[in-house]
Amino acid sequence: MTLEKLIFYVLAAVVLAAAVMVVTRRNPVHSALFLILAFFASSGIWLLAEAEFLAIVLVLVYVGAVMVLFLFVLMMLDIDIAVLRAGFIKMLPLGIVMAIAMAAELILIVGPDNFGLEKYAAPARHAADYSNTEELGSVLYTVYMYPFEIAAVILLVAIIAAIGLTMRRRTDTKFIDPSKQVVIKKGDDRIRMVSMDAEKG
Amino acid sequence: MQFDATQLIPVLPEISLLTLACLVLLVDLFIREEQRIASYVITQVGLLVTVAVTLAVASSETQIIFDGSYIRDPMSDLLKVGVLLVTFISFLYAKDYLIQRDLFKGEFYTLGLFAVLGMTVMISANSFLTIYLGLELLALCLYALVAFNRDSPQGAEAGMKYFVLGALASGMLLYGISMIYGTTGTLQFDELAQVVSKGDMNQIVMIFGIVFLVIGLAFKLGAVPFHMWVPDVYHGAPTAVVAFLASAPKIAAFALAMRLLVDGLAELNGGWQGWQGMLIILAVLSMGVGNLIAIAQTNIKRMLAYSTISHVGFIMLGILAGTKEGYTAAMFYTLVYALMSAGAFGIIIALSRKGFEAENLDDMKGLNQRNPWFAGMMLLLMFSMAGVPPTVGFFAKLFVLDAVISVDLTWLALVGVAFSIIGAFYYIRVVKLIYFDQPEDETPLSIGVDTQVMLSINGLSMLVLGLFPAGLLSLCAAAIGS
Amino acid sequence: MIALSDYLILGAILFAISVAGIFINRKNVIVLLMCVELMLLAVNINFVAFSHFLQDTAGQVFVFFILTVAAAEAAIGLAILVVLFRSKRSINVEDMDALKG
Amino acid sequence: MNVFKNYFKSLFLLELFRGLSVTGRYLFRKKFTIMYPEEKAPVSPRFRGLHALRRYPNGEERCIACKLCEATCPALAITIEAEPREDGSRRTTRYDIDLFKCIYCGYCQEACPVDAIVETRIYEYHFENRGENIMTKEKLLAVGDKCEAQLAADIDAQAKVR
Amino acid sequence: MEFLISLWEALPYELQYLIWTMIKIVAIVLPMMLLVAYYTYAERKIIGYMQVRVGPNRVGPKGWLQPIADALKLMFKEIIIPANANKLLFLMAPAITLAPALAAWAVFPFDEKLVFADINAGLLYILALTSVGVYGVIIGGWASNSKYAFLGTMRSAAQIVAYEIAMGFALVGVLVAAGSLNLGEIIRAQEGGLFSWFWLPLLPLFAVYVISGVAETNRAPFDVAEGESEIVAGFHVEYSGMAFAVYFLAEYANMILISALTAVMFFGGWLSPFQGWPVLGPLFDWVPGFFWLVIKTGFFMFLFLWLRATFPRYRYDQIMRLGWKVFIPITIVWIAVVGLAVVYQVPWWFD
Amino acid sequence: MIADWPILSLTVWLPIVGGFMVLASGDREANATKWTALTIAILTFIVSLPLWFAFDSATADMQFVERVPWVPGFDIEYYMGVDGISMPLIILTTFITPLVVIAGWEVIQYRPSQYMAAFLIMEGVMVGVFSALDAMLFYVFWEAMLIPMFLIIGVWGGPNRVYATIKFFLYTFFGSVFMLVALIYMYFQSGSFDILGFHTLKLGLTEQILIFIAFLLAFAVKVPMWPVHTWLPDAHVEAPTGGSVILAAIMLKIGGYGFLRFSLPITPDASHTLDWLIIGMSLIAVVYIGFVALIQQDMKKLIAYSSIAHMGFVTLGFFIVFIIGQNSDSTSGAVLGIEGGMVQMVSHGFISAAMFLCVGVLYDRLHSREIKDYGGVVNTMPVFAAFMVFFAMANAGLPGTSGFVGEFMVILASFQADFWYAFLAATTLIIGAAYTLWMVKRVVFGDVTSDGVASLEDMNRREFIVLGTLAAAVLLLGLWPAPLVEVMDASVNNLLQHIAVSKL
Repeated sequence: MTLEKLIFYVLAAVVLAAAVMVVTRRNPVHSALFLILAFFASSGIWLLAEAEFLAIVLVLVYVGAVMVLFLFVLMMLDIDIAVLRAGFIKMLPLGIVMAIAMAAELILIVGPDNFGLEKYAAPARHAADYSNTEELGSVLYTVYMYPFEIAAVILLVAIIAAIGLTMRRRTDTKFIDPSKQVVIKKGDDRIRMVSMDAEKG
Repeated sequence: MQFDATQLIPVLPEISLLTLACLVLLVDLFIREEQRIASYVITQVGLLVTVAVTLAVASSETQIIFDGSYIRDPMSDLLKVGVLLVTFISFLYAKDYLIQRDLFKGEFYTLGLFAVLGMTVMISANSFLTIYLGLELLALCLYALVAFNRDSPQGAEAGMKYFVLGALASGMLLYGISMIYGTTGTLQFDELAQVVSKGDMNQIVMIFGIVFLVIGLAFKLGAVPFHMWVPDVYHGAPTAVVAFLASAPKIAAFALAMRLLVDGLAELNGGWQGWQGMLIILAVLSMGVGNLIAIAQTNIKRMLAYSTISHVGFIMLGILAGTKEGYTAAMFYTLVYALMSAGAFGIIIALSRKGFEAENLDDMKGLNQRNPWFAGMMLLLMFSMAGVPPTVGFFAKLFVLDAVISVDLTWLALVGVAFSIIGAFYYIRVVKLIYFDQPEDETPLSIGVDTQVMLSINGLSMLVLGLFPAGLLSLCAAAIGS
Repeated sequence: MIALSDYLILGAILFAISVAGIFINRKNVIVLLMCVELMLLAVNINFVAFSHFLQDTAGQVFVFFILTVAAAEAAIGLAILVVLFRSKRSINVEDMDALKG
Repeated sequence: MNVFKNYFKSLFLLELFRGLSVTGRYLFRKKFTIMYPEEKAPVSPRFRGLHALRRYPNGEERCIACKLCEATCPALAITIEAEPREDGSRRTTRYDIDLFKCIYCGYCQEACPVDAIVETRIYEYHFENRGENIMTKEKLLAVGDKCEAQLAADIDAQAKVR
Repeated sequence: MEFLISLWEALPYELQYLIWTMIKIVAIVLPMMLLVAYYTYAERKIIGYMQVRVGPNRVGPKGWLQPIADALKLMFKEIIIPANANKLLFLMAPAITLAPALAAWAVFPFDEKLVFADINAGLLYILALTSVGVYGVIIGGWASNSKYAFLGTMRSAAQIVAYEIAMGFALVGVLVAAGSLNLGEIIRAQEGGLFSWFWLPLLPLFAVYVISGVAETNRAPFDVAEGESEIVAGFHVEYSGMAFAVYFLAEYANMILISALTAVMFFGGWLSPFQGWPVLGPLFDWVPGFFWLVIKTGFFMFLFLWLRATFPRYRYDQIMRLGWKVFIPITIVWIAVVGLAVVYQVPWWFD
Repeated sequence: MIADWPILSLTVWLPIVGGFMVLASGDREANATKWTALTIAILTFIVSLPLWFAFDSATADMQFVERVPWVPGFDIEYYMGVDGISMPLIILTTFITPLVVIAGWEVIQYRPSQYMAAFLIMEGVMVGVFSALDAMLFYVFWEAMLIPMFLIIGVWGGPNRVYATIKFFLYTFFGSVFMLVALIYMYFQSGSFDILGFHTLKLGLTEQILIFIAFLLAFAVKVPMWPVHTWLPDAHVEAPTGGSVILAAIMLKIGGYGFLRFSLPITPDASHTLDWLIIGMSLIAVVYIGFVALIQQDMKKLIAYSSIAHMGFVTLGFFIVFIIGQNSDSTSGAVLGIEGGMVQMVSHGFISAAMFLCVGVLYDRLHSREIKDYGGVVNTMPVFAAFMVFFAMANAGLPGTSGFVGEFMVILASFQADFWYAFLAATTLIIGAAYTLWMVKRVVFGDVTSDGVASLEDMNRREFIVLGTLAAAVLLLGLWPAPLVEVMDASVNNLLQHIAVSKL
């Protein structure tokens, strides 16, 4: 067993354990944290598969942004955990059976019979000066230009949709425009003289 | 690869849509509340312009550009025009509804246009990658639109359900794609077709991939047993959104099925081993469940949702025939269904007014006494959905049955026919409510002139297309091509 | 050497876990969203592995786009979740009972 | 023109740089820090530090238990109990100031008709046990006795303004 | 000695590798800890000076032992875990904050040859790690089971995520200009003296990066996460003793990292400012690159303190506005400018 | 040459377009609307007359043929033409419609424009059914018929109209979609939807039987045959008078026409194999339904059941031909059976229409159809009573009226097939006489039983015109049926020759 293989198995075990925790933890915050762990570990696995760029992007985008968003929302919403988990136990055995059955079936298909080393020999390692990022970048901006543009649109849509759905302009808050605050000069800008009639006694 | 600007010519419709969407986004930002109508006008004009652009770049040849990501063929031209026109119609219906409910915001049009862009991308996709992105672009916009009315718990609930199941479907679809990619080593449909025809892949893995692909597809199409989201979404979303959601995206869903199953995997359409068998199951279940459950509905939007499910079953019948006639028939059916659906929801919108949502079947009661003309239109639409001649819905069903029988699946045609009888029951129940019952609510309908005109065109088109189905049919046939 | 099947089996088990997770966590919307993310991770592992063994960048490009889309999806999903929570004060699926028939 | 100027200013962060230059200049200013335990800052005659009860030069405590200070104390820190002494003169039996409550406003000093309760210049004191925060009559008198000279001088110094 | 060498050689290769790595890590981390300690001292001193005070001067001569005293004090202080807090996460959170701040140094080029791991995607690696740092804040605040801590967490998380984007964009500009993600390459792309460094052609990006860096580290004037006047001390309000100290360490380590990165990205890292200049260039040739790096980093570290001493705290909505509506557009525009400049090889920097 | 004109198209589209015009004109000028409708109906009748006069009864070929492609992609054509079998039915349709329009003149108060339009569209569509020679065109008209009828019963019908109309719709829809599948199936066998092409199509016996059953479902529901007749009494009872008239006079005939046009020629062997089924069902209809009619309390229901019984005659006439063919070499008996069925259809068109109109006349006055509510009508409405008695006699098959001719011909043919068939069929004359005359006796004769009857007024001019016209037609056909028989002779002979040849 080579070091590489050892690392793979350890990481795979971490991914799976974390995944199991994600679906079984009582507290969704814990689930989210385990999900982060799963992402981290699979990022390591991707490194083994020579997908450096994606591995880092996984951490950068998922761990760094998406999961923060998850946690943010999760923590902000006042969730009653006890209620959420009621009935969980009832479903659990069925879920386990389902998972095992499905996994078994899938493994039969994707197992060594169809995708073993004999069928797909492990590719040679790239040279040291090979840059995965560069290779991806060069196809991304040429061959995959069109999908790339669409992905940009998708992100724009996500922004519009998320803001459109959640932003509400409060009418009951008072605030000062800082730029107005800053440009104030001495004298007339600061105060306004109002002449008012004296109140009649 | 050197960049070549002439490459962009076939993509002009997409470019035009994207420009339009961004334009609306920007314009909407800078106009005042009372000028909001400008966003609407720009959108509608822009849609028509895009139709013109699409027609201008249309031709009978097939162009594959962007290194195989994009395909422009007669089918894409026709479907794009269909999508754009149906969107135009549904936006027109939606306008008054939105204004009356303080939902008249630029985001509706921006998101709507981006959804249309997503549809056109799907229609013109030539690789799994492009089609996935198009699908997601569409889906994301729709999720947001469904939850568009933020003050409505129903809308949010519908949005959530739609979202979760939609995301699940994407996952399934992607798993299938990954399997197919793994065993064939390509993501492009034309290359895939070559690999498949050479038999250059692992058969079991391929079938396995297709199973997931079809499951994902079924989710997106709303076919039984993956239909759970459809009724809830139709019910919960604002009617204006449903009018859009229930019409144009169906055309895109058809394109999705065609591109996924036919462009790349047409050769695998053989009996129970290929995707035909899977589609048969889905189609039969969809027609059955859709029609049977629709009968029990009291909410008209839910009823139409189940009717959608059954229509999807019918569309699948056409596709699974696997012949040119079948594809033509399915395409015809899809286009017609989009029109019918838009019209039906147009009527529902017309029945609603500020502070009142026409949702229950009982709200249709006595429409003939309140407004005989639109009662007539609804009559045409309903009979068309039921597939009663001389409306166009009949021909749609006829062509599909025709295709199915031509591949010796007569039993399937009989099943389809049997369920369409069951389906006829709840459509004519609507007609019954409109014509035979006393109105519960005597308020006269207040419908804008534009809506009136469009509803009339939409309703009468059922009849006109029914009397002269040849034009649309030959367009479809030409689009499916050689 | 690590075989392709190793990666794929990992992906498969992950996929199964996520599907089972969706099944057993039907009450909690946010965990459902996380299960969907897990599912996409499984798919991504598949793609990366295939890409590695086929020596073809297309798979990695696909993963790149899946990541992009999933990020957008998460944003919208959470936005809807927030809207839902605002109107219902709950994200329990059982409280989503306004729509039935 | 003004708009342009403001825009220019904000674009190049001029205000921020001005702020930075101010602090930057002060970095090199001579520091006037007092090395406290070794050096101490001068204290004003009006300084309001620890409390004290004064006596007349003959040793008789000044306080006559009029309770004006108790009444005026905004923090309710002063508690006075009184009864006639054997000689019939009215004196306190208890005079407590809770230093945790006291806000050192000096009203008691102002209110006192006989200049009995005063605040000294003492500001270095601390407590080590619970209860030490209560200045009892004995403690107060002790403080007064200790700094009588200073107190008398301070009162004289302020005589003109009181 | 020879015994030691032979012992060393007797070890299997993997173990040798592991030990070497460990040694290298220690060689980076230990000085870092020391630096952090004295950075806190410097902060108190410098801010004191700017406020016309002298700052700490009691512990040791001129207060030089102050950080040691602080450390001792914190070490012996009890770590109080609040009721109903999530104990594991509560204790893990500070470590999570500190780890990325230290791990980022792995790819940092201290001098031409002096890099722990010279990987190609160094910039991405750093971005990824800095983005992970936010978890310490989130988890810590959440696990504290305290309202103030939680408010601080929310503020901080939103702020960090928001500014990360601007920061990332700023770095995109750098990598476009340098044409590489490797930090060493980025520095080499800046060769040619003070005015060849990227701060000049990328001036807006430089400004954005520095300011975002300040915001990223939750430092004044963007320290609403601590906001002592409003929410006591923000996310770490419940922390005490060593747990608090680790947070503290992480914050300062992050500041040092940002300063060093600024030096690398925009100020030519180890390069001499007079490189290639007629007279001064040869004159300073003997100075080791590491020295220049320290000088530059030191300046930005000083800048952090200077800013804190100068500016009042931003209001929360102003912070968000600045991040989303000002910085991100600026960076996008300037990336486009840089992109064009690179494509058309605009003279002086990109030819 | 008049035969070159698109008379069929005119006859189909004139009322449909006119119907939409009427619909569009709305109800503000109700009178004008009615007059327009009447004008169109009469115009249509006039337009259709050349079909009769320019008809060449010597040939069995299709005449007045129009043929243009309609949906080229699926080989659907706009292909119309008439022969001796369909032409009389078209004339019957165009003849009855103006009467129906007149009958609804004052009775219909709610949205008369829609009412009139529905009937006009109905007329055009029915003519289309009779004239279509393309199977798909036929099917389109066939189904399109449902929509106006559905509305007519549902909107202007009686209290239980919703149940009745939905039952009507679903029964007929159910029946016809299977026909659709059969038609598509045959399209793939023959390569076009040409009905005449189907006639010559070679089909195996199993195929034939399946197709036959599909057709049977469609036509039996329409005719209606026992046991799928149950929609008819409901529909008749609830329909407004005009609806009942159209339903009984024309729509039922479409089923019979379908047997002649589709079942017999396309699947002769299956028809032969299964003729026992049809004959059995027909005889049950004739006898059993006759008894059912006997106990009805509701006049309309009674007439409805009598319609079923009479239509039993028609199907009996059509399907005994195989037995006759076995018994004798001569085709004359078979011709007699089919022509008898045809004559019976036409005559029943007049008579049942008249009967329903009579009931309508009573109903308009007293708003009751119960027999027990009437009695002694002759005292207050002598003219009406005369008509009613006359039509009742015709319904019972009194010689001299048209009712007699058809029944007589069928019974005569039955004798050539089997005595017992004839016997059973003949009993209906007795049962028919019994229920019709008993009803007439209870309604018309005797003493005035109630105040309502006492207050009755006799028919007005409008009603008189309608019933008078029908009476004339009944008499004419009864006394001089020869022209009608002659017109269809060639076609029927041709048909018989065709079905005599096995397709196997």
